Amino acid sequence: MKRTVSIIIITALIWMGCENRTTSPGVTDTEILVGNIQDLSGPIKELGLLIPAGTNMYLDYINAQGGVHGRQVKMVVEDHGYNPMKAVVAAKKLIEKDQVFCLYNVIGTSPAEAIRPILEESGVPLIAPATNSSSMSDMSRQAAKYIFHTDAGYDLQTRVLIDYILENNPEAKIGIAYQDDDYGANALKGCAEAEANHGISVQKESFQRGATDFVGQTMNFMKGGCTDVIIGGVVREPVTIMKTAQAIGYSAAFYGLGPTVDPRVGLLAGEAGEGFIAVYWAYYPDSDEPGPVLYQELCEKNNVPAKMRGLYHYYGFATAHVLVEGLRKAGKYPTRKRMMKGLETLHNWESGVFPPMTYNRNDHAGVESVIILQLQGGKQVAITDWRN
Amino acid sequence: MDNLKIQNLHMNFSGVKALDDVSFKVQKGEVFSLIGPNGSGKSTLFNCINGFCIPQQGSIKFENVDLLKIKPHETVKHGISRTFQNLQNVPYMTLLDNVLLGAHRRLSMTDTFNRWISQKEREREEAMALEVLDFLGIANFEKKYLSGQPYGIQKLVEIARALICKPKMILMDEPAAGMNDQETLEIAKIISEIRDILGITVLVVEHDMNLVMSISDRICVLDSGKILAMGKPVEVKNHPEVIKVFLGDEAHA
Amino acid sequence: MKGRYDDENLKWIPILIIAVYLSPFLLKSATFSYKYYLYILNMAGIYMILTVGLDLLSGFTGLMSLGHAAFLAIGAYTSAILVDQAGLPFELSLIITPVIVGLCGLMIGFPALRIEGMYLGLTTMGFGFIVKRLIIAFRDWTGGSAGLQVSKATLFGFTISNDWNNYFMIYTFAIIAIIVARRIVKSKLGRVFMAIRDSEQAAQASGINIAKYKMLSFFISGMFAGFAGVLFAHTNHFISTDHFDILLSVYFIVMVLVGGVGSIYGAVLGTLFIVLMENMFIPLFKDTLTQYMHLEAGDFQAFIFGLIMLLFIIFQPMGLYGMWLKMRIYWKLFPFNPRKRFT
Amino acid sequence: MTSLFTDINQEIVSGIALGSIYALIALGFTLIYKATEVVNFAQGEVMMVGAYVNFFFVTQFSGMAGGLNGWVFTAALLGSIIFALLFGIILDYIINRPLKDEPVFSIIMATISLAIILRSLTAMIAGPISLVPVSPFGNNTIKAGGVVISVLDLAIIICAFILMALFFFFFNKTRWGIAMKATSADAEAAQLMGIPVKKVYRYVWMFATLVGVISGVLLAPRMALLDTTMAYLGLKAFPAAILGGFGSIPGAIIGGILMGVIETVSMGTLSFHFNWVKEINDIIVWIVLIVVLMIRPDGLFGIAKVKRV
Repeated sequence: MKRTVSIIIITALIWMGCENRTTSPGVTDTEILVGNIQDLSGPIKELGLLIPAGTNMYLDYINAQGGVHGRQVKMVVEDHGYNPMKAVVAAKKLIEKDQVFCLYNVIGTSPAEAIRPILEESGVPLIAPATNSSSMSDMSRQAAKYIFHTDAGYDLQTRVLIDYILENNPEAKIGIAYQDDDYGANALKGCAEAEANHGISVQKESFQRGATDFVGQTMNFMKGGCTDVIIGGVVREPVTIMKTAQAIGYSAAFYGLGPTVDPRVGLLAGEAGEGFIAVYWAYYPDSDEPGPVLYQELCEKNNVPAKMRGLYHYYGFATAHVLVEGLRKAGKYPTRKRMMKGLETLHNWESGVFPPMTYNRNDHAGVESVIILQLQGGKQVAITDWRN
Repeated sequence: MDNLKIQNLHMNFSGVKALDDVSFKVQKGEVFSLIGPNGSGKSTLFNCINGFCIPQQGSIKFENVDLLKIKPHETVKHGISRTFQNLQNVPYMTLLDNVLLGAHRRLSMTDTFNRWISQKEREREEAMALEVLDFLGIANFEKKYLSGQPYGIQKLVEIARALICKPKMILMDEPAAGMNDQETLEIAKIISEIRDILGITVLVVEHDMNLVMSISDRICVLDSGKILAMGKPVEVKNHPEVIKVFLGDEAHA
Repeated sequence: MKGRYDDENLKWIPILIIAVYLSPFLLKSATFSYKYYLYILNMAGIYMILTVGLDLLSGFTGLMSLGHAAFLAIGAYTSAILVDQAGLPFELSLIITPVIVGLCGLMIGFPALRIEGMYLGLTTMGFGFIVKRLIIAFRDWTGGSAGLQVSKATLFGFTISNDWNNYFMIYTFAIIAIIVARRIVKSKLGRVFMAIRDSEQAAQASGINIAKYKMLSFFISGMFAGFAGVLFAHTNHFISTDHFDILLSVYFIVMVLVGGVGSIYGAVLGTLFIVLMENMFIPLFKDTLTQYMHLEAGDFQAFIFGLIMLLFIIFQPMGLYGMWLKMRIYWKLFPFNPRKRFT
Repeated sequence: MTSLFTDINQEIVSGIALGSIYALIALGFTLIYKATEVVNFAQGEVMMVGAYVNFFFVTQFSGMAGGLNGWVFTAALLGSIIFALLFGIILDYIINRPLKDEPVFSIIMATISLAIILRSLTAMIAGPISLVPVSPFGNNTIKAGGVVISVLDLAIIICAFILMALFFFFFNKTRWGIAMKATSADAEAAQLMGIPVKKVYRYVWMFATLVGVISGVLLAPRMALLDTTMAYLGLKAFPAAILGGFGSIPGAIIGGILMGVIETVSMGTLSFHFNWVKEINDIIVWIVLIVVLMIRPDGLFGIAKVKRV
């Protein structure tokens, strides 16, 4: 009894005496450790290589400038192979064993969802999860206050695209090809919103992840008389659908969601892809905003091979801005709480890569507007301003 | 008194006649042997009695039960058990367990849920299994796994499994196949004991003529699905057709 | 006659059980990051319940199943729906869910009456795909592809909230499951299952209704999987279709195989071995190795895993349990070499 | 509204093209199963390895030749074929021989672990970034009777049928083929009859990897991007192989094509008219398979094995 009391008193004294100096695990005088869980062996291992590479490029740049408050930012990457179970193991390992300061950029919706309970249990924030599921930033949900979302949801992207289509052609008959998973489910959510707003009905066709053949869907769009088709997919889907449409003599305008903004779409689709319109939630790497310019500079400096440059490498670079800003806001003696509080003070923050971002107690959504790009001569060109 | 009654059995395997108008009766308490060259339909006949094959035509009655109407696993209920030509037992189970498999029908499921409830029942069956093993002369092996045991013992275990069902009739498919002379003698002794001591009808398929001649009460000779001859061993032995087609040299040897 | 059931060396069992309950305390005193290790052990505990059931089906009855992840999924989702949406207490779900999953087992057991071996394996694999699809289709209840948050388990008024409590709950149930499985194997039912595996004819000739017992085997195996599913849902607090990949079914079979087909202790050992190897030893190995050379870590991990599996199957087809038995017999009969003891 | 069967021809033709891919993979399964009774779960991975190897050869040779032309593709194909034959020998040594008499269980697991090894090894060597393969036929398409088909698809269909005919002829008419059949029926007896069983196994694995590699070479350009997920197509070829009846060569081709057509039509016309079909698009092949197996437990062309008592 005596011992317990004395321990409590001593702890309280320490806590009172040096409140501003206490730091969380993962922070030493020279280093801050950040955990990242990527898919290194599963279906999207390509991203698992590219995103951390992009992040590391930016972190190296920051560290070369002296780091954050004199501390070098170091990132540990773990693998989950797109298996939520393994993601939980990796998160436990990072938090309990490697003692990271915060988690950053856990890729995939189900892995990110799976580690929610751990975030709540251990009080570790998750910065910029690499998922476009808008439910991530839904503040009414469990552990949402530990998650700082950056990506614009697919629902938002789909809604904006449909708005844009109807603006240019009020008579348009719209079709959407959606992937048969969470990606597609989110796109359909946005689609339903737009349907309600405009009083239209959208023709929906599904495909599976990894499908190679899209004749059925393309034929259905043709039969349904769609003039504008939105494709939710990554690279193969828009390319194949556009090529198939060209082959069977079906002419429609094609649109894509975020992941289709990939230089390989233009490369592979060739003339069939000319005029392809897609949305994105950051400044595109080719544009001359400060962020993309820095990106180009760093890529040149670090001799990043051409096949690595592109959407996902840039994405890692971009989200690292939010991470570094959060670490800065956490102050000279960072704790996880201070970092979260700091991020919540951001108001219309200009990062140079994202549109103005705002976080506050009731809003962890981050980017809430998107830009529309068009493929012109194999290059993405912005054709609108930020919309939402 | 008729025990097994087979009438006008016809069985076709996609054009090949395996059984062609076979009919015979087996009396209670006799050893009835089926002989014939390979492919003459002996095993098929066994399979028909056992319910593994369904003949196109004919009837098989055992003590007024129509065997063609019941499923293979129900034959045991009506008192017919059998052994197989090539070993059909469970290698990774002890001898005792292999024998107890035959007592399946008499053991209730409570054994699984609580071994104390079914203690008596189990002890009774295990004692009986031991008795059967003792009868066959392999009582000391009961805790051994079957997989490493010699062929002769494995064969005997099959017979034990058939005996523990408390059958009225046993079908034995080549009990002496692959045995040496010593073991064959033993089998012959066991078969006659089964008949004499236990009073069980035995239906045997066998190639070893010495064995057949020494133990059988009656013999039926099959050739390409047809009955060639039937009767006491001596009659069959001297039947001209049989000598011509099948026994040949052996009869005079 | 008494003592046939006790012919094995049972005196180690209480010691093992005590060791199971003591090990978290040891872990806690040994390492600061014990929660991470406990979580992995918990996972192994849940999978153990399932693989023991799978061993009854595939190892003992000889019916190959490549769809056990689907049973786990049905169990997890059923329990989540029953507890969170229908408001049933967790204890009741612990009883009802396995029965429901067992009935699903009967459904897939029905084709098993006609389909055999290879075909059955692939049919159950198809069943896995179908279940995954149906979970997405019933999105009003299951949350579709976005997954489902599940409440914490409440057992007789106690909320089981962290890895520490989970450990004791899971391993209590795992021990019960192992004991039940041992009972099944050592009873009439176990004999029937093995007879069906090794010789259907002999089984039939002994009066065993093969169809009934094959279905029963699927039912029992389904019940074990459903039980594991309940624990899975309420200790992970989040389930999605990504959890129940076809690869997971394969892993379950691997666990059974590595442990030694047709042995309950083998399934337990195999599960522990695979889970620990995949989640602890290979990452450790990889971590030390990547310090010295540059590697694509994820693929390297998968490569090592595949290699160990292949070597195991080629050089140790009897599995871990067989290895242990061989070793035991070797020492028992030390000067003589009983090489042909297990052929 | 258009009627139910408008444009179904196009879907059927595309389905045949898609099905031919499944058929080619299924043919690989079938060949191995026919002679050795091993079900090779790694056939999809063999195909993927073939695609990568061919890609490697194409880039190497085009570097040497200073551009892409017909000769480059031919040389690369030849290189891939030689690789396939060597690869088959290696697989025979590491998978088939040590596991000859093991139960089905172990063999399935062995091929699954082989699949994991091949997939991770490929990714380790080639890197995780997707490659962009080039089609030797470009983007050319052929139009006939209101139906469009790309030259690449046509090549796949023709290749599937040629290989089927070749192997069917081989197994039924040549001495080696009959030896292989005999080996599958009873390896021991075959050995006693003077059939070199070891050689038979080696040849069968060589054939199977050859089929796998050729399908990989053909399929890669159709995938637009080449990565290790290509191997998952192997899983989709399983229902095809079973539907046809494992071990039947025409069965593999017909099963594959049937599955392809069912898939395309269900994604196209069927889901256009019936909304609920969209929910079961990717499992429709499995549903068809289970229904067929319930009626014919050995597939459409499979022959039931009679077990002697």
